[in-house]
Amino acid sequence: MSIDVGIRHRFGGFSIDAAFSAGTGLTALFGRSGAGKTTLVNAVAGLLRPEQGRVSVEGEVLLDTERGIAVPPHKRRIGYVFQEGRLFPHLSVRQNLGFGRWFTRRRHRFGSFADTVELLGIGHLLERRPGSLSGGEKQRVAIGRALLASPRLLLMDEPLASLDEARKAEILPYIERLRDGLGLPILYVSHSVPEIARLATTVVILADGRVERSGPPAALMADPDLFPLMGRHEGGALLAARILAHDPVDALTELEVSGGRLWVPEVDAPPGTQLRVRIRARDVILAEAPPVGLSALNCLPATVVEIGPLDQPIVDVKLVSGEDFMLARITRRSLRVLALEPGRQVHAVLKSIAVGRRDIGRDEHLAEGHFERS
Amino acid sequence: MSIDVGIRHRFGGFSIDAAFSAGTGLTALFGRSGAGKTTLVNAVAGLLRPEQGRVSVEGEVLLDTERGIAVPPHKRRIGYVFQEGRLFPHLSVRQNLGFGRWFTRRRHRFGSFADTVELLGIGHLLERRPGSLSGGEKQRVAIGRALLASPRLLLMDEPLASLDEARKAEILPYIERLRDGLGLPILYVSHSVPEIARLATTVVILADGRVERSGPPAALMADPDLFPLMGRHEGGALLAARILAHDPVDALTELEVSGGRLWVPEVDAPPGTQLRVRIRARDVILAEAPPVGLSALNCLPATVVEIGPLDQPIVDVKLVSGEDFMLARITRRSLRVLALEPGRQVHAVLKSIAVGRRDIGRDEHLAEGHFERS
Amino acid sequence: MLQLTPEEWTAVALSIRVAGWATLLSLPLGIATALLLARGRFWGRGLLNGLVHLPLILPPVVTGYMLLLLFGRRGPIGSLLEETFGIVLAFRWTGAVLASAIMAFPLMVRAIRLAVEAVDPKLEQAAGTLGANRLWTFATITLPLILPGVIAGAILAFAKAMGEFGATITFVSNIPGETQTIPSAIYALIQVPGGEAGALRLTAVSIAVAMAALLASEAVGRLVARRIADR
Amino acid sequence: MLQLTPEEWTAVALSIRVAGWATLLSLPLGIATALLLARGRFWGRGLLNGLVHLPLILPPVVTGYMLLLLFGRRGPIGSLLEETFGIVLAFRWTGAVLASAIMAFPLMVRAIRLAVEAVDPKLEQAAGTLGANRLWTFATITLPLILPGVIAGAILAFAKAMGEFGATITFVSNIPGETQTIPSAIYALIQVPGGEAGALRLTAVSIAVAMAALLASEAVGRLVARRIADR
Amino acid sequence: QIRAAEVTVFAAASLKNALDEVAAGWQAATGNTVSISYAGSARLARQIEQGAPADLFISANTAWMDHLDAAGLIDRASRRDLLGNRLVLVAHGRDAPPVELAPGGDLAAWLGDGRLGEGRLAMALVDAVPAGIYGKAALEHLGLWASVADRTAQTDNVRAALALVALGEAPLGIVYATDAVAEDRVTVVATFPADNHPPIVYPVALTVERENPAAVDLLAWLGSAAARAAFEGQGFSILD
Ligand SMILES: Nc1ncnc2c1ncn2[C@@H]1O[C@H](COP(=O)(O)OP(=O)(O)OP(=O)(O)O)[C@@H](O)[C@H]1O
Ligand SMILES: Nc1ncnc2c1ncn2[C@@H]1O[C@H](COP(=O)(O)OP(=O)(O)OP(=O)(O)O)[C@@H](O)[C@H]1O
Ligand SMILES: [Mg+2]
Ligand SMILES: [Mg+2]
Repeated sequence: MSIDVGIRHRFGGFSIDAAFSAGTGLTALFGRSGAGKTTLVNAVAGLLRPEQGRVSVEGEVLLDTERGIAVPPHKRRIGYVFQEGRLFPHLSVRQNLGFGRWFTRRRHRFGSFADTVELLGIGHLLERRPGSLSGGEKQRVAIGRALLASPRLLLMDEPLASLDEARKAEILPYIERLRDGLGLPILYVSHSVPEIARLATTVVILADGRVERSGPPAALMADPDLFPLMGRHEGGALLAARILAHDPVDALTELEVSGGRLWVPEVDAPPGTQLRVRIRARDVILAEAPPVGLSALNCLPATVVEIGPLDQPIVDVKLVSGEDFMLARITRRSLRVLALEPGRQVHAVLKSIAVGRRDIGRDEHLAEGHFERS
Repeated sequence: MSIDVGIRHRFGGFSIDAAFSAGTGLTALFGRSGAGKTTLVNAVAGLLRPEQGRVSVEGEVLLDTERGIAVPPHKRRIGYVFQEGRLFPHLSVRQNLGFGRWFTRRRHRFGSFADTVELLGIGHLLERRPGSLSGGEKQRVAIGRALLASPRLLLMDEPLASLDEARKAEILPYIERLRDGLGLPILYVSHSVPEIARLATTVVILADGRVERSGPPAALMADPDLFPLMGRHEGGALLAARILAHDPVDALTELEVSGGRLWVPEVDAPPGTQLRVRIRARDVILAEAPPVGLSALNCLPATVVEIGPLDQPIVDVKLVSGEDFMLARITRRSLRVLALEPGRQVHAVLKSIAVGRRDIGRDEHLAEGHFERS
Repeated sequence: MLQLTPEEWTAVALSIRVAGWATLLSLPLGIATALLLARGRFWGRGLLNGLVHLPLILPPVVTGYMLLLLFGRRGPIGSLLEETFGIVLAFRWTGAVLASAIMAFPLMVRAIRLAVEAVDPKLEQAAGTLGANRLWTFATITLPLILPGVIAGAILAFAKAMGEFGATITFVSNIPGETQTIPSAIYALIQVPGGEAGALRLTAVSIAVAMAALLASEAVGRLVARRIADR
Repeated sequence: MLQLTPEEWTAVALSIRVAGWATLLSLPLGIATALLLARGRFWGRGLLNGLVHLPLILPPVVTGYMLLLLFGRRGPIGSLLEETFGIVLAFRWTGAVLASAIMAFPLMVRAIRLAVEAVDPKLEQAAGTLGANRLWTFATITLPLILPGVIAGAILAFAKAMGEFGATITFVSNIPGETQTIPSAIYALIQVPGGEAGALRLTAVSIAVAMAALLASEAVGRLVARRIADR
Repeated sequence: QIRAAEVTVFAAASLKNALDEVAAGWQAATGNTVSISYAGSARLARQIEQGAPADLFISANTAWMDHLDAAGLIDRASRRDLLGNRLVLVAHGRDAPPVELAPGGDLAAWLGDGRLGEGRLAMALVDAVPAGIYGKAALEHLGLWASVADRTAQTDNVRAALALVALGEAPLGIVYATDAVAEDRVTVVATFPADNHPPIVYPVALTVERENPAAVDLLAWLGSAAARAAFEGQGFSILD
């Protein structure tokens, strides 16, 4: 196990008692405001000394209150992107970025200064002081600072919260590269389901200081119970997929999923690459027969396995398509009109472009999730 | 005109030269990180004294550098939810919330303390000091503090950025009530297109200190040029709609739009209410004929009027349906398969549930937008 | 050992009274000066700053002598005060208050000024947007936030006033019951043989009083600091 | 008017030297003490705090006398220093440095301590997560952030040292060229009728020197503060 | 006036012990009260110049009394020399052998036994404080000043000089006889002949601006037998 965390701590009116383990990859901490996410992350970083707890990263015990072990923060080699920036006001942006590099052994270093600056679009700010930066600029510098310390574990507390979509779209693939290319374990706090769906290897859902659920994102995202927490329109299935071929003419990529084939907007990876594809329940249309004359390109045969509670105006229909589960959200009326019931054969219709760039992530890990889930 | 802003100012490497007017309602400032949104808002609040500029709110001139007028901030009666909280560290949450109320004449007051606290879910924090609040808790207190000062203009700089979806969903309708019920003009900075689409009466798009576009959200959201800025999957049309009837059995509401009728998840408002409905381009499927046996309930006849640049793998097809423009995003392949071209009659197919709670806003103003656009 | 003579007790009581008033009376002016120096952008800021520091730089005798020249009964300010308000400072305990206050002023101002400079103007701006004018903002935001500095400044001033000797004895002489503070009494005692024991006792009392004040101020300071700490 | 005698020039030079060294040498200890008092949680914190303030509370003569008792050639510390390091303080300008430093110490410590208390520990934590140990964190984060306080403390100490008289003359007496600082010279002048003019000249020089130091420190302080201000 | 019934005396600080005793006697005898401000003569004289409420001034030297006299601030008719004092050479330790004061030569030679050694001669400020002024005059008279001029340790008051000798910081010091009497850590090794230096006198006078008639009475009391006994008890000589 890559990260192993268990802490118990009490503030005035709030108590946290949470434990989780996560393999390599990115572990997303998800939960409502005040659920204890930052508290947990602080304990991992060593900034909070919990009353009781154990933290280990890649086998090295960083905290064990019972055995009296508490590695000080500066020896943990944990990069932390704080929720509130915490840039050093007296240092220039360049000095802020370089701060951690100073203390990093050469052999541990990764990522070049120039590349990071380029990626984050902060090249023009290098000589400025943090005081006059805009909110998003501060956040980007904070990300760069943590990355350039070349940590062996990265903690990110809502790192993209105040960035614009375009900037997010630039940074997300970079985080993927860190996760997969470098194998850097990441603990990632976010309220954004698209981000988590795209990035997470493991999702830990916190509520009121307790771990309510944890597991591979595919399982959690497809769990209608959790829809209220995530915002209903974000729930859905995560499918493991493999690139079959590219169609350069239409700029589409054909994927193989267990239930058939999908055409999605071109993915920049060679055939054979394993991907994860998020299919939102809201995007899935169910049809009695494969439709014709429709702009929606994808149609997967599927079987209804379960129908969500009928007292809701909107119903989540669980399908199985190949080996994968999928979800479709439809109105109660459509359910009636199509006379859906468990066992019924249907076709799941999906627009290609419903699968956006941010719904497709590279993934070596999802396969594991697959096995755990079944 | 309700708000009239024009400022020119230069920092070291950045210069802003922006002017916009907005009627009543909510004016959204939209733009990339570092575009100058906070700078503009600061000038309106009186915290930044621009080199040159004019600010007037509801006819009252607050700033006019030429005439040497500069009303001090405390006389402007402008509530400001800062991007970084700025809670008073030495006061309890209760005292923070009550701070502005002190200085507000009784006849100007609106909103009760208890209701605001309840809405923001900060009742259990009242005796705490801001220092130990979580990120989202701080943000909620900051919102409450600005609201309880009963301002005549509200500035909100990314007020919901670090809140979870569920909390956002609770606060958004409240902001609508402020906008419509109280007629409180609001200047709202956000990176979130769903928020803007739902709330904005006017959208001002800033880029590099200049106003790139401004106008009613319907027009801007449907402008493919702006898709990159907004994140492609958020663009689409805003339709003015009116509630026709409710279907309590299926918990659906029937809306009338200029091109036909739409079934959407039940809207909590009496028949006749004017609404705005956002139809994302990504959710619209084009069909040659009205499809059958499909779970998608809505189908509007439409005419293709324009087809976006064909060198892109994904094409935005502009439709007219009734008096309204709509957008559909489809693959180039579908375009070819369906042989779409301007003038062609098609059917726009849309799932009911693709129109989520956050896509439907109350609206007295969109009608205006309608006229301006044509 | 703490068997003080009545005269010594008088000196102790007087010292506390003088130091207390000196601290109290100079506090508002100290805060105002600190604010001016920290925030003001006016011509003569440097001059004011220098003036405030003068008593620190000058040997106390010189300060005392200058006070005597200015505030003495024959001095320009002293005679004015006496004529118009009937206030006599020279050779009165009130004069001792003035002397201690002036000697302690630079310490007080520095402490408060440092605190003012540490206040984030963004918070004051926030108070402004909530409708508080400058005065209210000062009372509800700035003042509470600089309180630790104010307390530190006050305690420094009090301690300094308790120990002040040179300027006081030069300005208001050493009249028992009126202007003889602990340091003056100690001085008189060590000018003659056999006075050391008395000097020692007075020193002990002086330390005790100042320490009590110090401890109290620390306790209050911590309390205040804890309330403020945005951590 | 500024026609000083050679002897007076010597006193001026000596005063600057003494005040300069007193400030410089006590600075590290002042910072350390301020850190201890602001951050430390140890038994005896109150005692240390009291001890630091003592020179402020005590009449300077008493402080000087105590220094004499401890650091004189016959004093326990004085004799130890002389035997082991060959350092003699009594009747030397080095003794004047010690006396001024001790008298100025409470002022310096208070200023620095206020600055330390204003540092946000969250920034130090952030430095920790980036791999900086306590020492590095201090050097790269804490120290730069408290610099305005350090400068304020240093200038207070320098000014105080320039004006210090009572403790210095009691401890190291008045030896022209060795321990006769400006205040001693001024004191001597105003003890005799008609010495005022001379005293005035020296006072003017003293003010000029201290003001120059003050202005310089203000300038540096502003520069530093501007760099730090996270506004 | 603050205390109508109270006589305010400004007196040189070295008189404290004796004068406190005399004042107590007068208060007991007359029922009047007296309040005495002890400080250096220079300070007191300047304060009288600035209108201090003193009825009676006792200075430790003639210079400041002359100064006030010239300024017309004292009742010239009431001025008289009240007390005299002697200047002594003290050495550290209980039983240092006495020395013979003889003019001429080097201080070390003068002492004959190298007692000053590397040490310093403690004195009050030789240009400012009366005891120092007298001491320097005496040494000059004996032709010794040149040899000790840069070996002195001068203090702001004579008691501080005494303390240096008492603590052994300085082996020798020049102080008043009255100071040396009660300090058992020093030995008087020589007494300077009175003609070696200007006369050490403590002049007394009523101020012109005195407001309390009882001051005249107190001035008279200073010459009484009881007062004499008290002054002599502290080692002062009575001059008139
Ligand atoms: N020092 C403290 N004293 C009392 N309560 C505290 C303290 N620190 C944190 N809390 C409380 O613990 C809870 C969890 O805080 P935490 O910062 O971990 O929340 P979070 O999950 O990060 O929330 P957000 O998404 O809003 O940042 C909050 O309710 C907070 O008020
Ligand atoms: N005092 C200043 N000196 C120099 N540049 C400044 C100053 N204040 C702001 N800027 C720059 O002006 C630009 C606009 O800043 P502003 O805070 O208005 O951005 P913003 O649109 O609010 O961005 P964000 O979404 O990241 O908060 C930024 O590039 C910022 O660095
Ligand atoms: Mg948090
Ligand atoms: Mg901003």
